[in-house]
Order: sequence, then structure tokens, then C-alpha cells
Amino acid sequence: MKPIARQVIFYGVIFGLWSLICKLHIWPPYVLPAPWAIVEALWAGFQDHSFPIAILASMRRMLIGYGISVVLGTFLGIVLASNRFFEQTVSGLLVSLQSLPSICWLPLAVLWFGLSENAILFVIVMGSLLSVTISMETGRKQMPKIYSMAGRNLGARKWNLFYHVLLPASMPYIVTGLKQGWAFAWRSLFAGEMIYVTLGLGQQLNAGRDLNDMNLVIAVMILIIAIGTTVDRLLFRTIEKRLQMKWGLLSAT
Amino acid sequence: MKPIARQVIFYGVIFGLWSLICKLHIWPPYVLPAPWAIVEALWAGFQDHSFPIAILASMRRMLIGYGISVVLGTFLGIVLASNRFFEQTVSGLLVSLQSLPSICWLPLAVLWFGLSENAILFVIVMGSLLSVTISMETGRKQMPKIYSMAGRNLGARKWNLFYHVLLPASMPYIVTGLKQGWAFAWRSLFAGEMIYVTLGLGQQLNAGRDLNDMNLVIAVMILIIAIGTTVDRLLFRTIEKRLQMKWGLLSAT
Amino acid sequence: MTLTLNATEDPTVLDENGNRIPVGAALVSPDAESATPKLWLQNLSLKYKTTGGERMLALDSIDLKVRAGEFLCIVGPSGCGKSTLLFLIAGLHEPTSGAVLMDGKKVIHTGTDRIMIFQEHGLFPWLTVEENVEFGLKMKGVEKKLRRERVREYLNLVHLGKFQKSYIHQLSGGMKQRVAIARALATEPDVLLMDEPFAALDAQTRDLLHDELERIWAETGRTIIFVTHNVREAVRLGDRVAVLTFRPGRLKREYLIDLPRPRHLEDTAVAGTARDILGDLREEINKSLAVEYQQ
Amino acid sequence: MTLTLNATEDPTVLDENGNRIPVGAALVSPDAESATPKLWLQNLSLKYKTTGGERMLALDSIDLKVRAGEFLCIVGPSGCGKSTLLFLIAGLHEPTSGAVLMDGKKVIHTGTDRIMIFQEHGLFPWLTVEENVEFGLKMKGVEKKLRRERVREYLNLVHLGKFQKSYIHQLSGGMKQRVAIARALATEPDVLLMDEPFAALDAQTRDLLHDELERIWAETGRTIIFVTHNVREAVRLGDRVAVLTFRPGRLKREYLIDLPRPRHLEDTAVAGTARDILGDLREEINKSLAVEYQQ
Amino acid sequence: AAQTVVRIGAFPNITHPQAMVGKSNGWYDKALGSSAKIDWKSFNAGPAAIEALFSGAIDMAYIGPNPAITGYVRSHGEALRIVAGATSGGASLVVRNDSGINKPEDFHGKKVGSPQMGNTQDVALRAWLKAHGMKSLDKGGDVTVLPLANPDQLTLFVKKELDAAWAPEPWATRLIKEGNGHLFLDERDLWPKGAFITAHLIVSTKFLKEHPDVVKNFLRAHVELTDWINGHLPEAKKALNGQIQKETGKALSTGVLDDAFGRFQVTYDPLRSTLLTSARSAFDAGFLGKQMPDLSGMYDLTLLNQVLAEKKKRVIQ
Ligand SMILES: Nc1ncnc2c1ncn2[C@@H]1O[C@H](COP(=O)(O)OP(=O)(O)OP(=O)(O)O)[C@@H](O)[C@H]1O
Ligand SMILES: Nc1ncnc2c1ncn2[C@@H]1O[C@H](COP(=O)(O)OP(=O)(O)OP(=O)(O)O)[C@@H](O)[C@H]1O
Ligand SMILES: [Mg+2]
Ligand SMILES: [Mg+2]
Repeated sequence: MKPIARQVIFYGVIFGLWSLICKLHIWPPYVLPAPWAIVEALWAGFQDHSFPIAILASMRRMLIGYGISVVLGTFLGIVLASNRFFEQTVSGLLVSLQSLPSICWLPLAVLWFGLSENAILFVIVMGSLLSVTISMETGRKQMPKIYSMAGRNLGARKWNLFYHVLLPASMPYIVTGLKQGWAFAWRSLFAGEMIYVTLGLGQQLNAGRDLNDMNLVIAVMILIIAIGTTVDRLLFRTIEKRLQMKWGLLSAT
Repeated sequence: MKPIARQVIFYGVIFGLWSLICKLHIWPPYVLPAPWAIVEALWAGFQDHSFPIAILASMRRMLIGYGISVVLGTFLGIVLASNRFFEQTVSGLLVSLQSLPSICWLPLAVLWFGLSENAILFVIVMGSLLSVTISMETGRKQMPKIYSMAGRNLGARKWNLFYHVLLPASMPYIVTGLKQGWAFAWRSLFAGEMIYVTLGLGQQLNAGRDLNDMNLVIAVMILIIAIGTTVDRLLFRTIEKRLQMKWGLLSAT
Repeated sequence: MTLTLNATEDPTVLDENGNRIPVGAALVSPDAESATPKLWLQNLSLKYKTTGGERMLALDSIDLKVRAGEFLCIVGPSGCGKSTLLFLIAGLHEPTSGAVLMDGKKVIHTGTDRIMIFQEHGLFPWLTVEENVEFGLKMKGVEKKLRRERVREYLNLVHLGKFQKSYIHQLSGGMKQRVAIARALATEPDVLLMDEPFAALDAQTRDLLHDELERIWAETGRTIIFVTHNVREAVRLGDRVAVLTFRPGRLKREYLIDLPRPRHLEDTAVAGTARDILGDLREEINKSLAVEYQQ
Repeated sequence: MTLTLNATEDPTVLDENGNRIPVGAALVSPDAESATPKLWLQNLSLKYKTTGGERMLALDSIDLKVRAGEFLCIVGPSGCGKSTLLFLIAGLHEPTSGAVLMDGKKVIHTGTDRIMIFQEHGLFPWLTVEENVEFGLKMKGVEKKLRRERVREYLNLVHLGKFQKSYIHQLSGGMKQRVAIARALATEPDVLLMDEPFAALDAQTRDLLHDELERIWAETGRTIIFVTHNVREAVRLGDRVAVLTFRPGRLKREYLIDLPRPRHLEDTAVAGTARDILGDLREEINKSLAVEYQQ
Repeated sequence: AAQTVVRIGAFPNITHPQAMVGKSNGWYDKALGSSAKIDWKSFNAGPAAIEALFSGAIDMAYIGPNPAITGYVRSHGEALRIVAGATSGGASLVVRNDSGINKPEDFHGKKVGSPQMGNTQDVALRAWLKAHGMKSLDKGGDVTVLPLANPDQLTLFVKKELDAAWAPEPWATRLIKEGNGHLFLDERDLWPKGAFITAHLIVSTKFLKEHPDVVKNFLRAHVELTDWINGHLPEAKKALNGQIQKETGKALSTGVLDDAFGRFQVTYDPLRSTLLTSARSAFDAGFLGKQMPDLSGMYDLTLLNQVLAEKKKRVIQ
């Protein structure tokens, strides 16, 4: 109950400050809209179904794209872990590819996938795949040696060693990677949805910006924040809590 | 010597494959340019100093923006660590803000900072700040309890506990965060440099895209990759190696 | 003479002739000056969270006074709550009920007056041996030159002078334990909480460190609470030995050891007293085995 | 009769009457069937990397044969390389020179025929007690029902039947050590490598586990290499006790223990033999202290 | 035989009225009948549309002159042809009311925005400054030319950090209405007959070669639709706004729509000479490389002229 009360207070204060700034008329409303205008924009967006439709379309892409990233990223992580040649070559390339902004992938996406859903998915995957892979690598490197020694000693080799020891031992890092991967995927989604005009939150945001409709921009930002928070709470916090419980990282008493 | 040989082989093969695809004329050169055309574009860019100037300008922004992110992110991390109220409120907001794509910040950046270097820096900072903060939080949570217990027992309290125990104990996570932060900052730089026309790699990339000059686009991509790899090698790999050495995560024999 | 006192029954002590004498007197008499005990555990209980979400009673109503300058040893079957008791005194866990008083004041936080040697070292992998030992001194604000001297002194004490620049992972198990000992001793606290500090050491080294610890204790008048599973070690070192019961940990019985010092592990008197206590302890351990096998 | 043999000098053994007899014969005679030794450490050396980048010689030319079904104990001062030796036999480190042969074949990798109990447990925090013990069996491909049975059996053996669902961090120090013991025993390997497995246990539990270990060994004919810092424990358990020298670790001397079994830790014969060996060991420890204080 | 699919790109934007209206009332589908099927693709920006055309993801596009030129030059004249015009006019120089600008000389030392480096408006601005004896900062003058995204121009008008902007519709109107600005110059006043090209229709060379009949049918419909729009302005505006709303989720306000519509024409004439003039200015400003590219092959008006001839309209030279 108490944390919730705190959150209510916190968001209340933000809302209040924001309202105050708007009341003071420092900037005109079409530059910094008032909270109530945003609420209206949100209401309108839900009323005419454009927000639900956009959210559904974007979330579908995210689920598929992020899903591919996780599976492929894990697979890549395994390959890198098992092969020294790849580790010394591909690995470095991957880290550098990670810092390529998503827009670099747009031309290639169109070239390879045409103007299709796949092109957008490609951009999402390229944006998030690598942080999963890299976190698996980091986890493997930062993991205390005793775990892999004990595992090998007890007869775990190759796939078993990986699956039953290396993977769970580096789980704290992998979860961080999955979280970062989600954030990257989410950002790349907006880049991907710029390839062509299609339903989705990216389009809503773009439209808001192109029309300089700050109400819409901020309404979409709030949607993005809300979805981000929800996923973080429901998915990642739960996983983290479970991990901490198992590993004994929470207070014991 | 051997790893280097492997890398030479690896990049050689990539270059070869690429050349082969171009020779086969699957795509016209204005869609997928040949390696030699890229080499020419690179050469030209360095010849007329536009690349060195752009790299310098962008790197300057990165250093400042990323520097601010690291300092501010660390500070935020400390505040969150030391205050339960903030942890339960601001922390959730931060995670969600992290998933806001940089373009969301562009209108606000222009509004608050006008057309200045600061607007670009703001976008960079908003893009990378949070991954530093979040990694500090994760590190603190995933760190084995025994370290903080031992530290507190030996008289470390508050700032000392933080600086001498929590910080170094979660260093493996923080380094991951710094690395991800760098990648985020680097991506946001390109978004930031889209605000207005200014010297920088983002501008070069933009110009390449606006003019549909794939040679230029790919040349800039190679620059980005090269810089990314260099920073990763020189900075993060070195830090990671040192950490692994200290913590005994490397082979002992 | 060995005084045994049964904490759960009458607060009396048996003297050599089997006569019951009041406990308080027996405890206080050797050192009448300390009116308030150095440490006073008042009805201390602690429950741990378990996986299911229930809570397991680890320590149950421990009542114990430790006078200033006393060397108290605690023995008990594995898992009975010895380490937990030290955590509570150190202020690292909060008791579920009851309190720990130090010099009459309630212990809430950790403090440099109560330094602990952890059963699992708790050494910092990011620091060298030297820096680990220096850590507590730095936190206390000891000036650099003095710090260095003390670090050298205590590293020599545990025979690790040559390893000052090594990192923790470069040490053997016994060496790590010795670094942990040096780190705690270097801080020179009022109260030393030692959790099986010599478990991984060979007999010779342990004997040497027994002597050193006794010397330091005698010279500085420090209060020491020493957890061990080796009853003979407890008798060798302690003014008093407390035996804990098995799950939940209660105070089963206390023994006042007033054998003359210096004692030696192989002394027949030490061995004899240890045998008595071991009998008591064995009872508890058998109880724990019974619990185990009855399922 | 206690046979002492000095590995660095003549390969002979002193019999009860002080006559030198050739070592090879003495070693092989008790069990003539084993022509190739179960384990053969050939001129084994290992150097560790140190911080500066130089390399420190931890083990120097260890030559040792262990016959099938032998119970070999290894003692030596802290930091002499006992754990390192087990790592080499387990195939977890690669020797800098020399080789380990098992049944005549060179050991390169780890294998389920050589299971180790690590000095620092190496338990998996992400698994429950039960799953930890099950791990090796799973890796060996033992079928699920059998696995469950064996896990129950060995957890009962170490008195932890009630804690099967707990996570590692919910256990006390001694309990962790017992889980590690159960995990290694459950795998039922040919060769057991035990690194101070009983260091954190109370006397009573340790005695019980001594008996159990001896029983298992006698019943199954397993080969056991047992590292301990407790010489009496070594004599209590071993067919042979090997003493290592201090830095670098060399084979100083071996003792054949042919006291009749069952032995007990408190037997005077055990104590007497232990005293002899301790004298030898003390020499090494003094050497280590001299190294320490000469600086 | 399989039905031909024509993939056509357009922006959900006021300057692409034929595409918007045609999409909304199914004009083109009706005109092409069963001979071909239309697959519309929407874009936000020209370069992306050219990328898509290059990689074969679309066959035709309504697009501005700038991307068309770069696309043509980049592909060494291979990739595309302009086959018809779409709109003309619709760009203005707007100044902020309190900027103190009343006459051309007042631009000295001011900050002026353009939508994008080297695009039509940017080139026009630089040419206009040159004609009035001024130069941009980077050419040694004292006028700051700031290539800026249109929405940011509005923000900066409000923040009083930008004094003027050469902007296309509907932004010129919005700068006036919402940014406290006024019209300083309608670009139409600079051109003979007040016409200059704003958007036209391009076809990939490959598609043009393989399916001239489809392109011709499409062009016929394009010409007819253009006439229909000019004859039914209120209806057309409504259809256009409805389509924009459908694609972007947001319609233009009627005020902006009406004012903006008043400043440009819908036409099928590609206004070739105005593009060439503009390209010349661009080259002079240094945007088209070291050598003036040869744009002579960029137009293929044979089919358009056949259609016009059929309709007994004046053919285009
Ligand atoms: N973090 C924890 N969470 C849950 N239960 C715990 C935790 N730590 C200890 N316990 C339980 O509390 C009991 C007492 O543990 P403690 O570590 O105090 O025992 P101990 O007397 O020190 O044993 P040992 O001699 O084996 O070290 C044990 O039964 C153990 O399972
Ligand atoms: N990972 C390592 N890196 C560098 N040096 C090491 C490493 N592990 C052990 N050493 C060194 O090797 C020597 C032998 O270590 P080892 O752990 O084998 O000793 P030990 O005989 O098991 O001692 P103990 O009885 O204290 O456990 C020690 O001097 C130690 O400092
Ligand atoms: Mg304990
Ligand atoms: Mg060891």
C-alpha cells in the first residue's frame, strides 16, 4: 500500500508542477501543452480507436521482433561461446554494429525485404539482437570461475555445461541484457515504422511531430511510458525478483 | 599474433563476399555499392577534410554528452540508492523514460535549448543517462549480500559504503551499463544532429540519405563501426580485462 | 573447577562439590567492576524468511550477558544459529524480537566497535590483500602511515607478509581465512565477533594463532565472542563456553572455564572439560539427527 | 606398523624394526592385482600467473602413484598446493609440465570418474539443495526416479533431508559443506577428490561422516584422495598419508598407515602416528614461517 | 496471365492531392479496371521513397522535384523518369511579425529557415538572397540560412529565435496563423505565369519499359482526376483531408486547408523548364556536384502527350 501511495504523490506532484508551468503561460499551449489538453488528446485517441489500433499494431511487431531477437541473440551467444574463431572475429563486429543507429539499417531493410512488415521487423531485430548476445558474452566472462569448474567437474560438457551452468550462472547479466534489448527494440520500432507509413505508435508520433501537434506527441509519449512501465513491472521485475530470491540477494529476515 | 590473423581472414572474407555480390550485379551499384566505391568515398571524405572535421565535431559532442551522462547518471544512481522514496517513484519513471526513442526528445530539446549545441547534448544525455543509472541500480541489487555486510561491519556507512563497497562490488554491472550507455549515446548523437544542420557524422549520414548517396551512407557507417570498435577496444575491453584480472575471472594458469 | 549452569532451569551453578550457587554472582564475581555488561542480549529471537513465504525460527529468546574483557565461546550443532547470533550482535540483522544492548545502549546499526570475522570471509575481490586489511582502518579514519604499519604488523601475524600485493582469488582457502582474521584484528575493535575463524587452518598455524589471539586479548582487554565447532578450541580459549540447542537455537547451558592460562589444546584438563561439554553437545546433535531421521 | 618413506631420498621404507625395504614393493604388495595404478601423477608441475605477469611455481615435480581402491590423504601447510593438486587430477587445470594418468590414460578433460568436493563448495545458487545434489546424476544421464532416490539417500546421509527444497543461501556454513559432500558422493565416481570436506563440521557430525565415508569406501572400492589440515583425520582415514612441502609444493614424505580398521580419531595408535607425521609437517610449517619472517 | 500489380508511393500530404483523392474515392482502381491492381504505399519523406524505388519496392511515386533529381543523378539516369506533373506553387517566404523585416534589405543579419539543405525551398531562398545582394553565412555573407525540420521552424518562431522561413504548404500557412508571422513573398510571384513545379509523378524506368500500357492508363486517370479536382474543389478538399486523417490520424484544420489550397495549383503539366531553372540555381549554390548534371533524359512525356492528344488537349513540349 505504501509504495503505491508514494507513487500517487510523486506523479501528483509532477502533474501539479506541469499544470503550474502551463498556467504561468511561459510557452504557448501548442508548444508546451497543458496536462488537461493531453488528457483530452488521449481520450480522443482512444475514443476514435486510433490509439488502440496503433498500440496493437506496434505491440504485435514488438512481440515478433523482440522474440526473434531473443531467440537469435541467444543462439548467436551460444555460437560465440562455443567457438573461439567466432569469438575473436564476429564478436568485435557485433559490438560495433550495436552502435549503428537504426536509420542505417533502413536502406538495407527496404532492399532486402521491400516495403513489408518484415522490413520493420528487420530494423527491430538489428536494433536489439546484439544487446542480448553481448550480455550473454559479458555474463559468461564475469561469472565466477567456480561455477564452471564445479559444473565441468560434475560431468557437464558442451551443451549441458552451457545450458545447465553457464546460462543460469550468468542469468543476472542476461536479464539486464534482455531489459536493454527491450529498450533498444522499442526505440528501433519507431525507426522501423518510419520506413513507410503504416499503422502504429511510430506513425502516431511521426504525425504529431510533422504536424507540430504537441498534444499528440506528448499523448503518445505517455502511452510509450505507460507500456514501458507495464512491461518492466510485469515481465522484468518479476524475473529479477525471482532471481534475487533464489540467489539470496534480498533481505533474509 | 594469432587473433589478429584471424581478424584479417574474417574481414577479408567479408570484403570478398561483398565484392562477389557486387560483381554478380544482383543489385545496381546505386543500391548496393561496391567496396571499391566505398573506399573511394572514404578517401574523398578524408581528402577534403570533411570526415576528419565531422568526426572531431561528433566526438566532441559525444565526449561532453557521454561525460555528462556518466556523471549525472552516477549521481542519480547514488540518490536512488540512498533514498527509498526516490527508488520507489523516480526509478520506475526512469526505466520507462529509457525506452522513449530519441526523436521524442527532439521537440522538447528545440523548445528548451533552441538551436544550440546544448539541444544536441540534451538529446545525447537523455538517450544514455538512464542506462548508467539503471545499471548502477541493477548492480546494487545483484551484488552478493556478503560484500555490503562486510563493508558495513568494518565501519563503512553512507557515502563510504557506497564509494568503497557498493560501487566496486557492482562494477561488473556498471561497466556493462557504461558500455550500453555509450552505444545509446552514440545512437542518440545521430538523432541529435538531425535537429539542425551542423558539422558532424550525423549530418554526413543525413546528407547521404537525403541525397540517396549510398556510397556516402556506407562510408559513414564504416566510420561509425571503426570508431565504435576502437572505443570498445581501447576503453571498455581494457576496463573489463582489468576487472577480470582483479576478480580472478581469467584463467589462472 | 568447571562451573556448569543450566540456563533453562534455575539460574544456579554447580561448584566442584556439586553445590548450587547463584549464577549472577558466579558470573559477576570474577570482575566486579562491570556493573553494566559489555553486551547484553535480551530475549533475542530471529526468524528467517523461507522459500514458501513462511518464517523459520532460527534463534529463540536468547538471554545472555557478556562482561567487558570476557572471552566467550559459543558451540552448537551445525545450523543451530551461531552465525545468526553474531550477525545480530554485529547489527547486520535486525532481531524479530528482543534487543542487543552494548554498554547499555541498544544496538541498531553496525559499528566499528564490533568487528566480525565472517565464516565465509567476505573479503573484497576488488582489493589486494593489503587493501583488504587496510579497509576497516580507512573507514575509521586512521591516518595513512599508521595504517600501513598496522597492516604490515597484522599480515605478519597471520604469516602473509609476502602476499600483500596479491588479489584474493590468488590465495588458497587457508590464506583467505587468515586475511579475514588480519582484517578484523587490524581494526582493533572493542568487541571481536569471530565465526569459526580457524576452521581451515592446519594445527600448527592454529596453535600459533591461538597464542597470538590470547596475547592480544590479554594485552588489550578486548571482549571476544568466538564461534567454533571445535569444543576443545572453545575450552582452550574461552572464559566461558555457551552451548546452543538445535533448531530453534536456544541457550542450553553455559560452562565457566577457569582453568589457568596459558592453556594448551592438548592439556588433559582442557581435554577433560571438553569431553564434558561434548557430552552435552552430543545430546543436541543426536536430537538434530533424530529430527532428521524421523521424517 | 608405520612405514615412512622419504620421497626425496632413497625410495625405501623403514619397517617396524628400522630395516629399509624398497618402496615399490611396499606400495604394491598390499594389493598385487593393480599392475597399472589407478592414478599416476608423472612429474607434475604447475605455475600460476601472478599480478606482475610472472609465474609462481605452486607445485613442483610431483611423482605419485595411487592404486585402485586406495584411500590417500594429503597434508601440508596452508598454501602449499593441496587444492591445486586436486584441480590437476580433476582435469580443471592443465599442468605446466608432467601429466596425470588415470588407468594408464592421460587426463585431459574433466570426467565423471573423478568428482571433486571443492574447498569453497562451488554449490549452484540457482538450484535448490536437492537439485544441486541431483546435478551430477543428471549429467551422467541417470534416470529420473533413480536420481530422486539417490538424492534422498545422500541428503539423509549428511542429515539434510529436511532442507531439500531450500536454496543454498538459506543454509549455514556447515550445511553448505554437507550439501557439497552429498553432491559429490551421489555421483558415485571411481575417484573421489575431497578438499577439506569436513573442516566446517562439529566433531560429532564429522565422526559420523568419517564412519559413513569409510563404509562407502570399503563397500564400493572407490579410490579416494583426501586433503585435510587435520593430521589425525588423515591417519584415521587413510591407507597412506602424503606430506607436501611448503612453496613450491613437493612430495616431502609418505607414510603407509596400516593400523587396523575401524579406527577412531581418539585411538592412541591414531594419535601416536599423527604425532609422528605432525613433527614432519611442523618442520615444513616452520620453514614457511621462516620464509615469512626473514623478509 | 497474372494481373499486373502497380505499387505507387505517395505522401499523406496536401501537395499530393491526386494520390489522396484517388485513394479515397477509388478513382484509379476504377480507371485501371481489371488490367492492373494498385498497391498504394505511403511515405513520410522523399529519400525513403527513392530508396524504395531503387530497390524495386515501388514502381511509381508522387514526389517533389528534389528527390527526383537526386534519384536520377545517383542512378546515372537509369532508375526513373518523370512522366507527369502533379502540383505547382505552394511555397512562401514568411517573416515573423516582430522580426523587424519589412523589405528585402532588412534580411541582413537575420536567421532564415529552410526545410532541408539543398531542397527546392533552400535553393530558392539562396537564389533570392543572391538576387538581392545578400549571401548566407557559410558563403561569407551575413544571413544565417538554417535548414530545419518544418515543425521546429514553428517552435523557433514562437521562441522568437527564427526571423523568417521559406516554407512549403501547409507550413507557410501555419507559420502565419500559429507562429505570429505574415506573408512576405509568395514564390509564385518570382516565376513566369506564377507556376513552378512542386510535385510530379515518376516511374521506374524498368516498369515504364515493361508496362507502358499500364502507365498510360494510369496517366489518363491522373489527367482526368486533375481536371475533376479543379472542377470540384470543395469536394476534393474534403476527400483529401479525410484521406490524410485516415493515414496519419490527424486532419488539417479547415482554415489551414483553405488558405494553403489557395496558394497552389493542381496540374498535370510537369513544368519542365522551372525544374531545370531550379536545378541550375542548385548547381550554382554548390549542391549538385562539380559538374552540372545532364537532366535532359529525365523526362519521358510521350505517354502523357499521347493521352493529352487523345483528349484533344494541348500537348507539352
Ligand atoms: N539467509 C537465510 N535465509 C533463510 N534461512 C537461513 C538463512 N541463513 C541461515 N538460515 C537458517 O538458519 C539456521 C541457522 O543458521 P546459522 O548460519 O546461524 O547456523 P550456524 O550455527 O552458524 O551453523 P554452522 O555451524 O553450520 O555455520 C539454519 O537452519 C539455516 O538454514
Ligand atoms: N588462481 C590463483 N592464481 C594465483 N595463485 C594462486 C591461485 N590459486 C592458488 N594460488 C597460489 O598457489 C599456492 C597453492 O594454493 P592452494 O590453493 O593449492 O593451497 P592449499 O594447499 O590448498 O592451501 P589451503 O590449505 O590453505 O587451502 C598458494 O600460494 C596460492 O597463493
Ligand atoms: Mg555458521
Ligand atoms: Mg586448499
